[in-house]
Amino acid sequence: MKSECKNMTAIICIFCLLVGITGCKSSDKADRESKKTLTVIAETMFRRTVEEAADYMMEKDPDMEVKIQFLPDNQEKRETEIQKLRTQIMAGDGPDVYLLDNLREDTTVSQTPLFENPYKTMQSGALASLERYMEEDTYWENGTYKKEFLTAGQYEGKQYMIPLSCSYEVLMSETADIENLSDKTLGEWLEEAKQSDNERLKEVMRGRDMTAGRWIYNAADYEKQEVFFDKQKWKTFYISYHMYRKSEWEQYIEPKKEGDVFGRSDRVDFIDDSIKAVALIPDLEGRRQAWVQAFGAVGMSCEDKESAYQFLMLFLNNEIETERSKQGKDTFVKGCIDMEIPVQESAIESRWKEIGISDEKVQIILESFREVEGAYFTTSVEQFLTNSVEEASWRCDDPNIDLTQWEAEASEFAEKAWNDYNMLVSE
Amino acid sequence: MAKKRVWTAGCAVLILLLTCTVLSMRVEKMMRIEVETVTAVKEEQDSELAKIPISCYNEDKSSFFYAHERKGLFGAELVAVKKESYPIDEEEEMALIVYTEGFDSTGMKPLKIVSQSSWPLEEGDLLVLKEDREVDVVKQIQILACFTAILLPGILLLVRCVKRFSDLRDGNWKAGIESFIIIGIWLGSIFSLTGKLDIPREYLPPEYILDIGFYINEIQEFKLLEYYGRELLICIVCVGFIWFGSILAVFFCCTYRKSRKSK
Amino acid sequence: MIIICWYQSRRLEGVRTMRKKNNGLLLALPQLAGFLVFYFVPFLITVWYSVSFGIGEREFVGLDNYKELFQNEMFLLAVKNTIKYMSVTVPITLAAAMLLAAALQNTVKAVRFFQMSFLYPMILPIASVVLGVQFLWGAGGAWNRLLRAVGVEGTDWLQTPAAFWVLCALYFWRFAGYYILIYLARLQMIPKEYYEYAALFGANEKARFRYITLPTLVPTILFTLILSVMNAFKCYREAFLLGGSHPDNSIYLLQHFMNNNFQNLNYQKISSAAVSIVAALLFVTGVICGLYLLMKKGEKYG
Amino acid sequence: MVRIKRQKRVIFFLILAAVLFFPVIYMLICSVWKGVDAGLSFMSYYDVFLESPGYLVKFWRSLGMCLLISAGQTVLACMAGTAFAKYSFIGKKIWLVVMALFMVLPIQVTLLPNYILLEKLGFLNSWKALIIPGIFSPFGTVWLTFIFRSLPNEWLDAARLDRANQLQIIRYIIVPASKPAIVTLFVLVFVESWNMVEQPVIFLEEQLDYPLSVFLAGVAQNSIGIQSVCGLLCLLPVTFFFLYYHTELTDGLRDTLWS
Repeated sequence: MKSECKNMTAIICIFCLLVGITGCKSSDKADRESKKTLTVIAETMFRRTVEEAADYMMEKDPDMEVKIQFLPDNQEKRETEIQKLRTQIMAGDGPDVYLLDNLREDTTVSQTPLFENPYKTMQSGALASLERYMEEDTYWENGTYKKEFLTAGQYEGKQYMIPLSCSYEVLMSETADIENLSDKTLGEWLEEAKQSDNERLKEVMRGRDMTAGRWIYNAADYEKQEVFFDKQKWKTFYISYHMYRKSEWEQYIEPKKEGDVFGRSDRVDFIDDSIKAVALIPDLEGRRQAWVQAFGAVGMSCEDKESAYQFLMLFLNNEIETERSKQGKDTFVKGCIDMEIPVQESAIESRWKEIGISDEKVQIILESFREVEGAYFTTSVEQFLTNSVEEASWRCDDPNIDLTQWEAEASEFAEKAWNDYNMLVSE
Repeated sequence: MAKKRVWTAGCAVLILLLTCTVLSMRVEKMMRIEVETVTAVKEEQDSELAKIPISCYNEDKSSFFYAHERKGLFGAELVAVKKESYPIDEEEEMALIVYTEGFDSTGMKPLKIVSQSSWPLEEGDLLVLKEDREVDVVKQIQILACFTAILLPGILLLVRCVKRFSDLRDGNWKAGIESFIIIGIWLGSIFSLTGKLDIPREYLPPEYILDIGFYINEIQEFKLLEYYGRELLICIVCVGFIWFGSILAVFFCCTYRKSRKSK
Repeated sequence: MIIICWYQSRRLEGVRTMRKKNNGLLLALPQLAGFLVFYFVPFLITVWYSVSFGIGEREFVGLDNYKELFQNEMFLLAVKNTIKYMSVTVPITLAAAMLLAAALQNTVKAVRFFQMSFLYPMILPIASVVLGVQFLWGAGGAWNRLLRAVGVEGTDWLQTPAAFWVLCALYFWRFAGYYILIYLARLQMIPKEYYEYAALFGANEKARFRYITLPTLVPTILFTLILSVMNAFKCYREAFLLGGSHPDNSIYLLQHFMNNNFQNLNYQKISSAAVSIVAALLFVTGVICGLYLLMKKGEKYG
Repeated sequence: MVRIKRQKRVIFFLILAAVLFFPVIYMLICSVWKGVDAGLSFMSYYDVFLESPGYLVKFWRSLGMCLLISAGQTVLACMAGTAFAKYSFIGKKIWLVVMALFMVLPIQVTLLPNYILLEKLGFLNSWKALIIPGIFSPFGTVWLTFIFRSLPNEWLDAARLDRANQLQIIRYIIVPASKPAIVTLFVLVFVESWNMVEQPVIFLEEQLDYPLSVFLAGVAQNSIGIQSVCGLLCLLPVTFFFLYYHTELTDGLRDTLWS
């Protein structure tokens, strides 16, 4: 009998040991806050616009509280913060609204993004589809949003991500004789640059190594799991580009006039009065596309998706602007979340008018904006291509570099890019 | 036999690491660079410009440092952060900058811009606000002297306590507790003594406290020997006396124990 | 209900032996309870994640995730590579560890002093390991300089399929010491009398190893087999630092697949992959235990 | 003939020693060597030991955590190991197979469910989140089961004659008999929990609470010197354990049991 009761006491003490360890679960879930909270995750460079939108949202809806978390700039802190965020998202208590910046192909500027590959994140079910709210919203009918950009944020017909700003490269020439370039491919532009005496065209073509990831736009379709990256075309262009650059380098003495450089990569917002015509730089297949810079999305685990969508749209519709103009105040949020190129014509117009660009130039910018056929998200492969080609082109000026060296480099980069695209698509 | 030696070696390393931890806390506190900070002051009410002293900028006038508060291991600490900014123009010795540059990224909190620092700053250096206090060199020398004074007897005591520590392994608790107490006293005394030390940062080397070369030419330069020669002499004598006394004490109790054991 | 009456029936007919039935439960209770709470419940969560989709409120989708997983070509490549990786590294490491342990077992005590250094490769910080590997096999590394001295043009080994052998060498170097220690700990417990007794009957070194050391090691070998699978997954940080998140096809392992999907927030794929790994291993261990029991029924010893 | 045999063996072990001690020598060089131009400098030792208490405080925290995990796991493993090896209870075989299998799950898989579970238990952002899952890991139990199975049962029956209860049996018969295995288990679990990187990053909030291993896993090239010094710091406890338990590890069964 004695051993029985000894056993019982032992069981009881072990049991309370385990309860002690696992107990102490403070039931903080009990006092459900009365206020609805909206958690937002954003990049530090959107700070001013996001904070102003949050203040506006709290004014409009008093019992709504907007909590903003900014991804740190310091690389190490950002790494651990993103690791933690990813676990929280998958565990189901991630943030409600995402306002993120896409991967930039220039590694000196780029930071690790929260969504490594936006296309894959859309497949993972972490984001909520926004069709329901977009039908009710009048903005999509009478707003000037460029509908082609929406396809970048769609997967299986559902809209998961909304691009908020984009970026594309242009050729800005002082003389108006570039109409004949409008429907040509990048390869033909290179031939054109060899004969033509348009200094700006030569500079742009010499600077192609700065954005080598953009030689073929949108090289993979993640939904149909196909890769359009044409290795052969890429290799031939690589070799002809380097031969052209080597010949130009030998004749290049010093800039003819102030502002001329050896290689140039322009964007529309560098426009000034001397520009007469603007032409979008095509890729090897002759397509003209922009790439998404900032984009917004709503988390699947968000309880109040309606107000999350409203908050997201504050950066597109001019609700804040009209409200603030009634109160006589000025606002930062003018149809765009950051200083990249806005995704709607009304915002482009208002921004460049404010800077004081003449109407005629603004029309040229809008003209180039209408020429854009679509947008896509940058991935790590474009980043790899841009860096490796940029590095390779630095060696272009020492004399003993010859054709075989370029061929070897070209096939190595193209092979790796093709391999990585296939991995990304089918993973 | 080997177990005993390993156990004593382990305790010695343990005590060494504990002393290093305590010392490093004090060294970090002492090596904080003293700075004077200033905030961007608006000229007139509505103008967009503000004035800060020229001395805030580095040589090529491309950036200035500001003291940023962050949560450290032991409470809040100030750290130097570099900020890019270019002065619009310079009057006699004040620089004109855009008002918003004097504020942090949220635009509400004014930055504590470093105008004067005892040593050239680098990113991530720990800072402390300079309060002008009268430094009593004599007192510092005395504290330093008694710090060195307790070094030798302390080490001898520790050696004895490490031996006693090994008895703990054989199970007699009394020796264990005693050696714990000795270690506690040793660490406490180091901590409090170095705490009282209050040497202004200019007299300490730029970033490497054991930089003997710096101390030597500092003594020659300020000719400290002439002014404080007398106090230095007294302290050296006391330290010598204490060290000699402790060696004697150890020698005496060794012979006493040997005689007790042989009886 | 069924378990209780099954349990009662067993108690009644069991002869009351010296060892009472079920008195071990009390001893094992804390470990079993802790294991249940901190390892079994999370595994159930993983299984639930692998059969459902979405984040926040998840809806049941049955085996879609598994179907999608086994159609995923990268997953099949990763499995093939991992099996090849393990079939190369595990036998070599275990065999080498066993031979070294046996050799070290009855040597001069001073030599045993090195026993503690077996664990040092495990403690070395990852950054210096990668630095060392790049120093040896990197583009301008020592290996290439040696080859260039001999006249052969050295390539950057880390990008070519040869990186696979670099990874195997890394695994061997890092975990050989680990297994030697485990085997040594087991061999220490064989009383010396067995060996002296065998020596009496004129058994030479090889026979002693074959008939005494090996049979006692069999359960530990089974254990280290499972351990080596666990450690293979631990080697992913070096592979990740050497080859990046998308390495050469030859060293694209399961860990890369899981890590990339973790980055892409696609937890369904990881959980279904994990559950299928556990199922495969369950099958493999079942087969091994079957063989072991068969062999054991053959001759009784130990 | 015997002398050649011994020489062969000594050479063999010299090579083995060189291979095994290479990491330590390599770390010593890294901690002192500052590149071709800078030459030798002890700055990284000064940085770790004297300049700021950050590294040492992290070292104490890591040491405390690893000791707790290893001690806890060894004690539980001894108890559960004897239960599995010597006693019988319902479903013993199934438990063993399930435990062995769950050791294999890779870290990316177990990270998320553990996070969910610990969040429900309220352990997040405290040392409990790292230590308690470590204590209950099945690694020790499965291994000690294999080890204890080889101990003859007669010893237990003899002890039972003197009416020793289960804990006394473990304390006086089983643990001394398999001391090499238990010490090795203690050290292996210590090293295992020393290299924990993913869990602290996910379960702890502030950067300051992270143990030393998170810093050691950083790949920043400029801090290789400091990382090597911290690596050497970690060698101290492991070396101490081995030297202290040297006799048990080398002499095997005969001396320990009857001494």
